[in-house]
Order: sequence, then structure tokens, then C-alpha cells
Amino acid sequence: MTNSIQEFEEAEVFFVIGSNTTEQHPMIATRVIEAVRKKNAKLIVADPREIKLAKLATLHLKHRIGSDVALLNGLMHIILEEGWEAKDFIKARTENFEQLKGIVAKYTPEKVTKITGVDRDSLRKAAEIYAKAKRSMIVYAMGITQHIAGTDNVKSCANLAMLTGHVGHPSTGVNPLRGQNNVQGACDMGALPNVYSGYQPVTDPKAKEVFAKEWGVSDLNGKVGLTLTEMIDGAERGDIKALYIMGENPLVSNPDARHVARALRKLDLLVVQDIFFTETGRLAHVVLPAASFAEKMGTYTNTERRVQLSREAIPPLEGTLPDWKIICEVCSRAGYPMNYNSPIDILDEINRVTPSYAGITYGRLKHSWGLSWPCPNEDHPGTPFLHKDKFARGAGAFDAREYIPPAEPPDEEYPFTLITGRVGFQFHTGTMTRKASILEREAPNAVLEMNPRDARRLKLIDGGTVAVESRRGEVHLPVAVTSDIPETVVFSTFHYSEKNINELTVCAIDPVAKIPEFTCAVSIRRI
Amino acid sequence: MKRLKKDNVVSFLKEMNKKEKVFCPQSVDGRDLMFMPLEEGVYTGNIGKTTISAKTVLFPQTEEILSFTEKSISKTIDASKTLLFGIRPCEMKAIQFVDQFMTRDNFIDPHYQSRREKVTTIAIACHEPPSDTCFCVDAGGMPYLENGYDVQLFDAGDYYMALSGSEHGEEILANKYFEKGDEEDKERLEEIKNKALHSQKNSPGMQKAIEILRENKPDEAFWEGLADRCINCGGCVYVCPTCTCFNVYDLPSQGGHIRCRSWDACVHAGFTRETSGHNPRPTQGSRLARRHEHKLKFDIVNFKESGCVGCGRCSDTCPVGLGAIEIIQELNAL
Amino acid sequence: MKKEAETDLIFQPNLARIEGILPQIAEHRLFQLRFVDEDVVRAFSHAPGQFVEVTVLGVGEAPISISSPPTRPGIIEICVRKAGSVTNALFELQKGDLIALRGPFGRGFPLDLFRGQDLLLVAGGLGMAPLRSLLQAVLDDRASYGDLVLMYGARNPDDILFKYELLGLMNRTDIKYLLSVDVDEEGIWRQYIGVVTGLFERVELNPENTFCGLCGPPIMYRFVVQELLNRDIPTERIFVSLERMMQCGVGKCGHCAIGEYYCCTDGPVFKYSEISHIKEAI
Amino acid sequence: MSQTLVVCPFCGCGCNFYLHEKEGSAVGVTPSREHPVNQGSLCVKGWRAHEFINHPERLKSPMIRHGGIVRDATWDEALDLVSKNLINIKREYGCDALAFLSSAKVTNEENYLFMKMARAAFKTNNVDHCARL
Repeated sequence: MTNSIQEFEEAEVFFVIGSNTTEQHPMIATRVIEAVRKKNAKLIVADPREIKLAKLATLHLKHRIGSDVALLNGLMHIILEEGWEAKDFIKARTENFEQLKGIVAKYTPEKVTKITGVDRDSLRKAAEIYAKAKRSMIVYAMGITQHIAGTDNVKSCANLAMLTGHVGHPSTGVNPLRGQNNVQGACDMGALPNVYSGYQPVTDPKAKEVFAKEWGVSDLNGKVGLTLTEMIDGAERGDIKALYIMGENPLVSNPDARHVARALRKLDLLVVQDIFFTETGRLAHVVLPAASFAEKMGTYTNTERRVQLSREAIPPLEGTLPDWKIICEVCSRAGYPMNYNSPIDILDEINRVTPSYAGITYGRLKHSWGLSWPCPNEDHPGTPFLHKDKFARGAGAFDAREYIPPAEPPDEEYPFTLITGRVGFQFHTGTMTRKASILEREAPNAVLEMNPRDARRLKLIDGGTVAVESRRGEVHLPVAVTSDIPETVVFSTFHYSEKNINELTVCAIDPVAKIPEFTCAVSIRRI
Repeated sequence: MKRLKKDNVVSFLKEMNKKEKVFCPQSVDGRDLMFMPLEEGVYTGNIGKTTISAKTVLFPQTEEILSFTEKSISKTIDASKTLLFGIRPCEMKAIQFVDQFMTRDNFIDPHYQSRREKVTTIAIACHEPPSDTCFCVDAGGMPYLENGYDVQLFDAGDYYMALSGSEHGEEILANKYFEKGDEEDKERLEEIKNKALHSQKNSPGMQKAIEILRENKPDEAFWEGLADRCINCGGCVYVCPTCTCFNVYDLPSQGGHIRCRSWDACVHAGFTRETSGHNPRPTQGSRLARRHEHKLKFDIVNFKESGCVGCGRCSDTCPVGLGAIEIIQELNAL
Repeated sequence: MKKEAETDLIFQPNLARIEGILPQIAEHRLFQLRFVDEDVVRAFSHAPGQFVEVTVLGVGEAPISISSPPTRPGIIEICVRKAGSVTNALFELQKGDLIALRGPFGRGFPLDLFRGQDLLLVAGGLGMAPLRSLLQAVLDDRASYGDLVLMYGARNPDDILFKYELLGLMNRTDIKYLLSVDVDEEGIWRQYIGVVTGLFERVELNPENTFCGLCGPPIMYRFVVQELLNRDIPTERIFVSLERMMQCGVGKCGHCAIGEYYCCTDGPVFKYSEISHIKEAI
Repeated sequence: MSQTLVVCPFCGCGCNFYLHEKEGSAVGVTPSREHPVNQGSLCVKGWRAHEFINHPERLKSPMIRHGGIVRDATWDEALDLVSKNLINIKREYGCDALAFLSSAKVTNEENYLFMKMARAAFKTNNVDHCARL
């Protein structure tokens, strides 16, 4: 996120796109809800579904699945036509404006309405509300990124914010909501194929030198590694022989689960380190029992880049070890000794080699509610919002994109578009929340949400079971009939391994971010 | 009437802690106040208002109630002598309310009761409202207690004035840390009480809200409109000192299995959903209505008093303004 | 605080043995249970309409109404539909297996009040399970009651609970047994087809001395109660049994609360006059 | 009984709560009132975050699979097997035949160490996590 959660309270306009915030980030949604209620903030929700937040929205744009770029370009088209853009900001802080103008010019309201299904009036209203307010904030989540055009979507959000000058100030910005409690931290720490901690490229000789010195090795690999989806493909091809998985359950969370299972079975060595015996763990050659979050100390970085300390509340369950200890053991046994007495030692090392985390020390975290990076030294107060005076790269470069249709549009054989997501009661693949009595009671099984008109056409009643079939698999689910979802679109969740919706989803990935699309075409028949 | 010097509170509690487990409002790290065992936290003298009420001591978030082996079933009772120090009058009133509920119709909740019987209470009257959301006076209560306590303390600056409310309270006041007061203490007490009674600014209008509910004024649309912003967290129920709904579930355990119960919340759909899938309370609005009608309508039918003691915790914890105060205000606006 | 506890073991079940399992219609079975401890057997007495909390060891607990009458003590019969985790587990068990029971709980039908009066029993679907207890209690002491009518509406001819047992009532003169099915796809049904309220044309009810006992789905209550009110039956003479998601059975857990009542202790059998003002009751 | 301030294990909001411990088990939560994100509130998941921690299905022993059979193993046995196999595969097929999938649910320190393991101990940049899912 470019801005902090607290800044939501002062925003005048929220543009929420591709985020079912109430269910996925409840404590952020409440800021939006309260700003709308108490301070008359305006809320624009762009989502094909009637999500809970839409009930409170000033304007709900039900744009078609995957038409985000067209929608955003369309808004920018209107803004430019009306002269609502932030001329001074564009001049002082950005570059490549002509490129944006060139592309956006093509996205006339007529064209955009045709692609998105959103009428001209609503487009205009949305553009006006967003552009004209002093503090407008874009909020998005996986509904934006999980597309083959994910990067295009993200760029377009940034374009819109820069065009209107809604970035670099408090209570504005582009705010992607991170789905898991330490996605941000995992990225910051370099659990990515191309960067060390603090986004220092593995291809940069200087960075390599810093880490080689700190780690006492001379031969660090300078070639960018594989992303998760590429690892799975590599395993299936036989290029990847060993996969060591810590605390993830890709068999349920990855698209095209059968493909994942085939790939994992081909490995010579699959190590799964987790707190429960997950579906992925069942395929492993070695399963290592880890301690849970409550049984260890360490830091987590939330979606607003706030690095916080979590403490050991109970001793590790007998027979388990914290993940960091297990890693130390494996490395030491493999001839690379790792000796840390506690996570504090590791954080010290992170402070030394990660400029953005240099000032985020254990001593400071212990007595605070965390620090937001960048925090380059121990005297630095942290950075609640980014891009204050300039963007990371200097001037903010517009990078307008063209709309491309989804990877797998519905057709005669598979006439429905399946989208996947979460419900508020369950988390990710359910390994944790499904063990909680109330949460499992509230949402015990996957259902397929369907528009009443579709249900009537297929002669389905609420609760009746259907076979949902895609080009990759078939899953049987009960139908939940609801007008919250548009016609020809169906929705389900990926929390339930026994009804693994990801057996259906498609593994088409965004060429840059390598994020899979998940959305796919399905057919539905009554059984 | 006796006196307890504030400087002596910790020593007194430490001495009591040798005989019974002392719980009082403390913080782990100088931050949030919680009822916790004396040895676990830091007693700062700030009694304040704890995030969750003292009900956690009598009715824990999760507890084992039965254990099953192949051939036998036994009740798990986990109760020891406990001193609740620093309990606020509204919470004391809540405990009295819950006492009635837990023993009604001669069905006595054995787990609650076994703890309750072993609890001694030292209440601290509020000389000023511990928080902006306090509205006990509006809720028909008072910032001090007339009865139902063992000892009640009144803040008189650098000491507390102490009244006993039971035989056991008398015994406690015989402790060496309680000193004799002077002649003027009685007057001072009345002064404190009077000041306390008038220092509470928050008065959302509960009696009128009760009337409005009795007249069935709010319709479905009223509740559904409010419920549009409910995030279904259950927090209002969990922090409420008189909410006692629970969920029962069985878990495997060494050599058999155990039956546990844990706090449950009527704002959840699954709370009333039947096995068939039918739900008599199908909408978020109907559940929100239930939560508040229970306190302000049905409890009055059953117990002649509302189940809301005006502690304001639900308004503190609700992130979208659906606590008792806001609901009462909304009802008043009808 | 009250000390004279009826029992301080309200959550603690007693072991019971499955003495017999009688298959019923699809997904329904009648379980015959007997407490292991004979003292408990002797101490157990219930009213029709009351329920027991059934524990399948290692799985959990579910409330199930008693289908046997108080006039036949010793064996407790429960008619179970396979639906949730507990009932699913119960269906896995065999004769001779141990389960655990608590109860009886709740307020049943007031037999004392019914004595000497005409009775109309109306059952819908699985509602026949608790009503069978009342029916048998009355039949076992037939002379104590006035005219007796049983109306039973099932979805289709295959959905009639206790079908053969009830068939015996057809030939009796001391009970009028009227049966209806909603649909008859196979065209084999000789009796009434339609909703159960259609059967009312075939009976005369005396509003002065008739008590009515209803057990079935909420939708049935709505129509049957209306029918009874049309025939001037006073609301305090209409008894309905309310199904709710009960857990503890003793008015503590809160799941079955409606209005000011707890169905598990104040009900499940209510006078209609008691609940007519509660919007979520029926 | 004790109370410890922890970060919620679920979504990216980063709420803090006090986890209650009793006899070594997690038994409840209290939201932190002063925390700038959650301010005394929690969502439905946060309020139940104590329940999975001591769940009977938690893994309590390393396990090794031979063919279709999974058996419990000692830590030494499992760790040796992992490190030995990683080394052998690296030797036979090269560093980039290894891949490491980290977690968005573990700490920064653990993520850092995990990528250090991949890069320093096994000399591959094939390290990623589930951010994209």
C-alpha cells in the first residue's frame, strides 16, 4: 500500500476495485464503512458482484469480469475530456503523459460501455467523483491482479491515481490489500526469484556482493530463479527435482490442481513443512512439523508495510520446531552452518543487509506498534505513506495499457465464467480456520453462487447439487442462488480441499507478474 | 468504614494471592487493560475499563466441560478460590444478572456455579466514568453498588474508602492493610457518590429505547439498514458482560475425547441454522435485532430488568458503530 | 443463589445401549435405547413432546425428540433422520453399541390437561416422530380421552413414517385417522392428495372441548393454525412443537431462544397463544 | 494463565491481540484496544484465532514416506534425509534443479532465512512464495 490504514479515515472518496474488502480485510473495510457513515465519504465499488460494501456505495459499477483496463482507461478518457486531470501534478511529478493520452483517447465511453457493460452516465459520475475530490483513494486486491492482464490492471490504477494527483498525499494513493498476514514481509524479505531482501536484484553485482559478504559465500547464483507457477511447470517437465515447501498448500491454492498434483508426484524429493497434515503434505516424501504463529517470536509486515513484533505466547507444541530452527538445522546438516540463538539475531542480520529495514530493529519494535518501511536508520520514524515528494524512480511514469480479453472466455461448450474468492469465515486453504468450531459451522462447505435467472434456466433450486466442469476437471457443488451475482457468472471459494475449485481453474498467467488468472469458463449441469 | 491506602493495594493483593487467586485489571506491557492473575501482569493502579469484562474469569472463552473415556463420562470442573479485585459496579451488576440466568428454572450451570461460589469481589466504585462510552446511569444503574459485593472501594484520592457488603467482606476489612478512617469519611463518601452520579455525561436514552421496542416500532427495514454495515465479527457479544451464549463441540483427546464449549454469538447465521438448512433468523438484520431485543426487551420480560448494564463495551469494540449506545440512539430517533 | 439444584449434572449424559434399530422410510431409523444403569432407567420419566440429548461418543451431541410413550417405560425410542454429523454417526452404529443420553428435557404435551377432552393431532413429515409419543400415550389410556383424530400429511406415499404401525389405526373405531400426501407421482394413492389442511373438511371440531397438538414444518403451522382459528378453536387450546437448533437442552447456550422463550426449556411444546406474538416463532 | 501480544495470523490487516494461555494451551483472545489498526476490534476469524493452535490434528512428529507408506520419524532422521537428498540432487542435477517455496504466513525472519537457505546453502534463486495466489 502507498498509504496507511489509518489514513482511510480521512479519505473523501474510495474507489474499490477487485476487492471484497468486508470479507477479506474486515478491519480495513470498517474504515471505509465508517468514513462513509460518519464523514459522508463517497464510495465507488467496481465489482461484478453485489459485494457487501456495494450496499453502502454511492455508485456500484458492475463491470464485466476482466474488463478492468477498459473501465479504468474509460474513466481517464472522461477525466481528460472534461479537464479534471491534475495538471500541475502531471507536470511536476510525472513523465510519459503523451503515451497515456494516446492510448486513453481510444477508450471512448461508447467503446467502454460495450466492453464493460457499464453505462455512460455511471462512468461519467465515477470519473467526476474520483477526480474532483481532494483525497481519493484506490483500493484493490486480487480481483485486479489475478488476471492475465494483472500487471495492466495495476498500471492502469496507478495511471488513474497519477492523472488526478491522488498519490503522494495522505489519505490518497493506490492501495493493494495483501491477502495473507505476511505476504508483504515475504516479498520484502526476498522470498522471490529475482530479489534479495529489500528488493535488491539478484542480478545486481553490488547487491550480490553485500549478501555474499554477509553470508560468507563467494558463489551466489546471479540468474533470476523460477516463480511458483514456473516451479510447478518445471517439476512436471522434470527439470525441478526437489521442492521444499514451507507453510503453503499449493495443491489447493494453485490453479489447475490436477496439473499441480501431477507435477508434485514427479519430484524426487518433496519436503513439506507445516502445522497440519495438508493435502500437499500428503504427497510429500518428508513432512516436518512446525510450530504455529503463537509458539514463536518474530516480525510480520502487514499490508501497509508496518513491521510488527509477534511474541511467543505458548511453548512450541511437543514434537514441533519453529520454522527458523528447522531451516537452521537443514542448512547446517547440508554443510552450511547457521547459528542463530533467536529470531532477534536474524532480524539483526536483516537490518544489516536490507536498507529499507535498517532502522526496524528489535529494540524499537518491542515497545511500539511497529514501524513502516522504508526506515533507513534507527532514528527514522518510518514511512506511513510512500511517494511523498517523489516516486521511487524519480518522476512517475505513465504506462497506459490496452484492454485484452480474458484468457478463457465463455463459449458454447463452457457458457459460464467461474470466478473464485473467499468468504469471511475461512482463510486461504482452510488449514487453520476449518479447525475453529464457529468458523467451520458458519461456512462448512463450498457452494456455487449463481444468479436466479441462470438457476431457473437450468431448473436448479437453492441447495441442489450441480456438476461444474471446465476443460481441466469437474467438481460437484451445491448451488446458492443469489441475485448478488450477475447472469452467466458463477462464484465459488477455494477453502475446501474436498471440493477443490482449483481443479477447474486455468493456469494462464500474467506474463510479467506471473500471477495466474484463476477465472475460467465452465459448464454447469444438474445432477 | 475503613481505608485502604493506594500505596498498599499491591501489598494487600499479594497477601491475598497467597490464599486465593487474585484477578485484577492489569496490563501486560503498560498498554491494554485486562482482568488477569496478579502475577501475570503489571498493576498500575489504573482500574479503567477492561476490554473484555470480568466474565472471562467465571465463564472463560473456551473450556472443557466433560471428558469421555470408553467406559466413563466425567464432568470437568476447574474452579479455585478467586478474588476479583477492581471490578466495576456495572460488571458486578452484570454478574448478578448472569447469576440469575445461570441458575434459572433450577437448571444450574455447574461450571459457572462452581467458580461463582468461590469468588470474592472487591468492587471499585467509579468516581468518574472510566470511559466516554460509560452510560450505566442511563441504563438504570449507578456508578456505585448498593449490594451484591463483598467489599466496595471508593476513590478518595490517595486512599480508597472501603465498605463491606457481606460477612466475608467484614473478614477482608479485618486485614491489616485496612486502616480506620476518620470522622468525616461518611460525609466524604456521600460527596463522592453524589459527584459520581452526576459526572456521567453519556445518556443515550435507554428507557425510551425500551419503550420503542416494546411498542414494536422498528420494522425489518430499520434493522436491515443498520445491518448493512455489520461485519459479523461477534465482538459485541464477546465483550458483553451479560452475554453467555456458547457453542458445544467434541474433540479427540488422549484416551477418549472431550466436550468443550466456547463463546458463541447470535449475530452469526449458523447460530440458529438448523440441520435441514432452514434458518429461522435468516438475515443479518434479524440477528442484529435479536441481539438488541434480547437485552432491551426479552430480558425485561424474564428478569424484570434489562440485560444491558451500560458498560459501553460493545460500542467500544464495534468497528462500525452498532453497539448499544448507537442502537439506542437510532431507536430514539424513530 | 439457589442451592436446591434439580441436578448439577445438567450437561453430563449417562451411557445407554442401542437395544434395537428398526429401519423406517429412507434415511430414517427408529433406535431403541436403554440406559446401562438400571437406577437411571427407573428414574427416567417423560412427557410426549419432550426430547433427549443424544451423544455419539467421539462425535458430538444432538437433541432428538422421544417417539415412545411414557406409558411404556424402560426403552426409549427415538426416530432419527440422517442429516448432521451426529445422526450420520448414529447410523453407523449397531445393536449393542453404547451411546450416551441426557434428559428428558423441555416441556411436552400436557396429558393431564388433555384428559377427558377431544383431541386433534396434526402431523406433517418428520413431525410424526414426537407426535407418535402422544398418540401412543393416548391410545394406551384410551378411555381417559374423548374423540381422537389424527391427521398426517406426508410429501408422498413413500414418506409416511410408521406407515405400517399407523395402518392398524385405519380399522379402529376409537380414532379417526386421516392421511394425505402432497404428491403421488406413481398414481398409487387412494386417499387424499393435497396439503393436510384439506383434511379438515372431513372432521367436525367442537371448539369448547377440543385440544389440538401440532407437529410439523413451520409452513404447516401457518396454514393449520389458520384453519383452527377459522373453526373458533381458542389459541390456548392449540399446542405446537417448535423445532430449533438446540444445543445444551437446558436453556443456557442460547441457540434456541425465540422472543423471551428458550425452546428447550419453555418448549418445545408451546400453546399457540404463548408464541403468536413472536414473529420468528413460526 | 498468561496474556501475550501477538499479530493475527490471518489477513494482511495486521491486527494485534493478546493470546491467552492456560496450562500451555491457547484458550482465548482479547483484541488490543490501543493498536492503530484494530483499535479494540477483531473480525470473526481473529476472535477465533486461538482455536486451531492446540487442535488435536496438529502435526507432532516428522513423517517420512516410503512408497505409499507414511511413518513417523525422529527429527534427526527426517532432517538428515532432507539435507542429504537436497545435496545429492544438487550434485547430480545442479543447483537449479532445486526449488524452494516460502510462506506468506511465517515471519520475516523465517522468510529471510528460507531465501538465504535457497541462495547461500543451495545456490539457487528458485525461491518464491504464494503472494500471487
